[in-house]
Amino acid sequence: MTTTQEISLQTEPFVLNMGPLHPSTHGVYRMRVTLDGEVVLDIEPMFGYLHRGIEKLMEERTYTGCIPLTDRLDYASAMGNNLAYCVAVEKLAKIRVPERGEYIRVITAEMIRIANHCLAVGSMLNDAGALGTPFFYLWNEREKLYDLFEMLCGQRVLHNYIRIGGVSQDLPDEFLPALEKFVPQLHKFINEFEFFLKQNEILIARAQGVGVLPKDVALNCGISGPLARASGIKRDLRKDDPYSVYDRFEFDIPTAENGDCYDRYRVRMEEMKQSLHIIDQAIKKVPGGPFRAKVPQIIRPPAGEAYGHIEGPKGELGFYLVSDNSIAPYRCHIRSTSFINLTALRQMVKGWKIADLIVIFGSIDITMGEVDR
Amino acid sequence: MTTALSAKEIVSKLSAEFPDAVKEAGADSVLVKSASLPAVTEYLKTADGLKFDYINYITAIDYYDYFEVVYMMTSTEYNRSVTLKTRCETRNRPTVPSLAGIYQGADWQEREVYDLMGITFKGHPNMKRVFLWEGFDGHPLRKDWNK
Amino acid sequence: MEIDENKEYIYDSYQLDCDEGKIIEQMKASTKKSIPDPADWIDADLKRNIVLTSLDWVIDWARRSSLWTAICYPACCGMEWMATLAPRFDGSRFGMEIMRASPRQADLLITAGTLTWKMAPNVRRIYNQMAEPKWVIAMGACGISGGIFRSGYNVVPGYNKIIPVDVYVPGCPPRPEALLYGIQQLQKKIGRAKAVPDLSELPNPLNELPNPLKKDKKK
Amino acid sequence: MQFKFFGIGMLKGLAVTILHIFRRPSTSQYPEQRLNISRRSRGNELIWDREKCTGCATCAKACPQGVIEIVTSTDMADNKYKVETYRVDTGYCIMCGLCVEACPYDALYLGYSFEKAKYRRGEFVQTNDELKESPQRPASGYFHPDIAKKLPKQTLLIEKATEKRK
Repeated sequence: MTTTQEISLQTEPFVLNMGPLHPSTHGVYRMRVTLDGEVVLDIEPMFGYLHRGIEKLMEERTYTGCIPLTDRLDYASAMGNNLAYCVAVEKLAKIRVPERGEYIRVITAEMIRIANHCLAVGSMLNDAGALGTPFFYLWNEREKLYDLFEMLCGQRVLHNYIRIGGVSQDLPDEFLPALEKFVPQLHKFINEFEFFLKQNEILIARAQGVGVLPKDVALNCGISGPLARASGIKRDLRKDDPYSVYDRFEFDIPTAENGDCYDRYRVRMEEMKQSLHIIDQAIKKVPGGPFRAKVPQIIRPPAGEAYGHIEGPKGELGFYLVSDNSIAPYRCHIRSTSFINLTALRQMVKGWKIADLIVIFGSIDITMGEVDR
Repeated sequence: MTTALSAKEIVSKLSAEFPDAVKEAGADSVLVKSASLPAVTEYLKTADGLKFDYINYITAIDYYDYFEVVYMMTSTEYNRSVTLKTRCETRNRPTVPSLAGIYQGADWQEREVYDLMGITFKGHPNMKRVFLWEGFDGHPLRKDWNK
Repeated sequence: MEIDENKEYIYDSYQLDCDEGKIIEQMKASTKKSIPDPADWIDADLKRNIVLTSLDWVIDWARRSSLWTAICYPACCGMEWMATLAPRFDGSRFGMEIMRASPRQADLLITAGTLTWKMAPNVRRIYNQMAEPKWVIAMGACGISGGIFRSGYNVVPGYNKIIPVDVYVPGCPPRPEALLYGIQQLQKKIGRAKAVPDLSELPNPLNELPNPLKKDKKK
Repeated sequence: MQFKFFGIGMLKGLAVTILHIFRRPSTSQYPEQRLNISRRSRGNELIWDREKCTGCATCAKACPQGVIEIVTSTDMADNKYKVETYRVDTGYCIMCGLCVEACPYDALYLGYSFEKAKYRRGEFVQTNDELKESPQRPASGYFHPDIAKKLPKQTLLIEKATEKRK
């Protein structure tokens, strides 16, 4: 028999609807959160608020005409998507890329990784409560990269630069000197930023030990990228399945053991350093010669299928292409990193407070354009 | 290096374990009967020397005559990958057994295939639309779908 | 605490999804024509009777110098919108650094990104909840016409199918400067407008459209 | 999670923030002070050269979404195509530059200017002579290195925060 006091203390789970336009969600993401007071019992993620049907649209366009569509997948790292798509088409049509093109691709892919991690870390800290300051510091670095991208291809965000068989235009004369000037600046900035946040009590309290993702769960869910590496899975396609010319560079794969939000932040900062290391090596080695293989605007790859994947900034980004020897892909499936990385969110947030839910969600680093496609 | 495991090797292992599961083996993929798919993946995931513990993607292709469902698994331990395929011949309510119990990563990807291609996964705990709304007419990635 | 599946307090998620689907289908059926640009119907009224006093000027100045924006950045253009607020292009120089999560406190809606049919009722709801006077800037090709996704099965071809748009900023995505230029154009327009416009007398095309969310208002 | 001296981390952070006062600002005061944008900038309009165009419609085929509408008639006297209408909806165009890349006669350019906000949707549709190059509509150097050389050098945040336009 329950006493009056017990009845008055009895609580019931209630359902809170978050999204689709929540300030802290990274895009139009919606979840139904079942709460007990402040504690998250369960979440039900809901997508589709940015489902634009890119896979269907690709079936109506030529292989080259699909490149602008891939830009808009993960708009925080457009260059990486271009690269993944072109790697898949080259695998399908068996096109070889000239040396100079490969080096330019490596440089741009590493630049976009830095740009993406700037946004990822910045918005995670923003979600953790540091409204503004660290985000703007990192955004300033991203702005410098935007300048360089604009010099390359004329657009700041959606680059549409990499083409099947190389890149669209050669490097401008002033690009490599500017990049050389940028590398030490970013080194200095990363050191300063780590000094800025390393011992910060608030960050440690908000992030350390929060949202732990165990290694076996991560593997079972198909998690990749910095999120998996923070959980101790040492898997990086740049080493495991080298595409482009990545086997010629020296770099480490930073990993961590705990798999909490703080580790994800640390892994991303380390990866930025490694990317700078790769850029350093690549600048010195850029060869002369053609930057693009002779590929016509409209190509007809032989019938067949190919899966090309790269280690994008967020993880394994792959394109599964089926060709029927016509000018447009018969079917194109996008193995989107963000969508699959989100699978683990439900396990990560159970038992945490609703404020931690936002930080954990921020630490996964997703882009809704890629989740919904 | 993530090389697709030569089909011969895997077929020899699979046919020893499941005599009538493998229909045909291409250069880089294995076509299995849909009924024996969960058993085959369970074996691939746990057997020594294979350990395909990471699922890359699940997708489906509409070939008009049949739907082909494609799975790609990777063994992080041995660093190689395999592509499994299965077919369902009917256009009206095609069904494939679900892998959501074996790989958690398959959960949402199967829902996505159901949403866009209209293939039902039998045994999936929460088989409903993921991107489009309930009441959307048809499955847009089918080749015969029109606005 | 564990969730008791048999109890009533747990929602039926499938039923909720079906309800949402019905609203979307209703919206899709009711928005066939695009809403004419407000520039047309406000100009026509201004020509008829224009009375500008100094008080009007002060009110207009106050309005245009502190445009607070409602949060609505579904896609790519959101990156450039963030860049507009970031240090390099510092949106706070125009008194608009504040982004309001509540549409009740906002008077500018910058639609930065692709609008899908699933999202459309939510955007209409945000617009309806904003207090008068309110303005809309359609940012980017997707906001103007649906852009590269216009032929997609789930994409609304332009925000002007759902809400009236005051200023269109082309680009995919527009540079932050281009957006700031669009905001200045809007400020010019606000300066020209009557300070206390009686919008009910104007031929507001929104009043003629069936509103699928009107039910909610009554509650 | 143990701290020897609580508050040290936050003081360090504050020190970094205060040091930013003494740095050069990175803000560009946009309407008064303008950045030189990239020489290859893909501005928000398309520039079409009537003289060079032969009406082959390669641009219309290369466009991923079919923005370019081109109507031609055959000129029997000169034995070539004559372009009657060339229409672009710049509110629909995404400035990907694939048409410029595809044009075999260098008759297409992307614009260099970007301040193109309009009050009306209909003003974005541009036809024939509206698409010509003029001082208000300069061409950008995207895929035209000869034009790129003449344009002003891009302002970089790495080098200098802001620069005034001449």
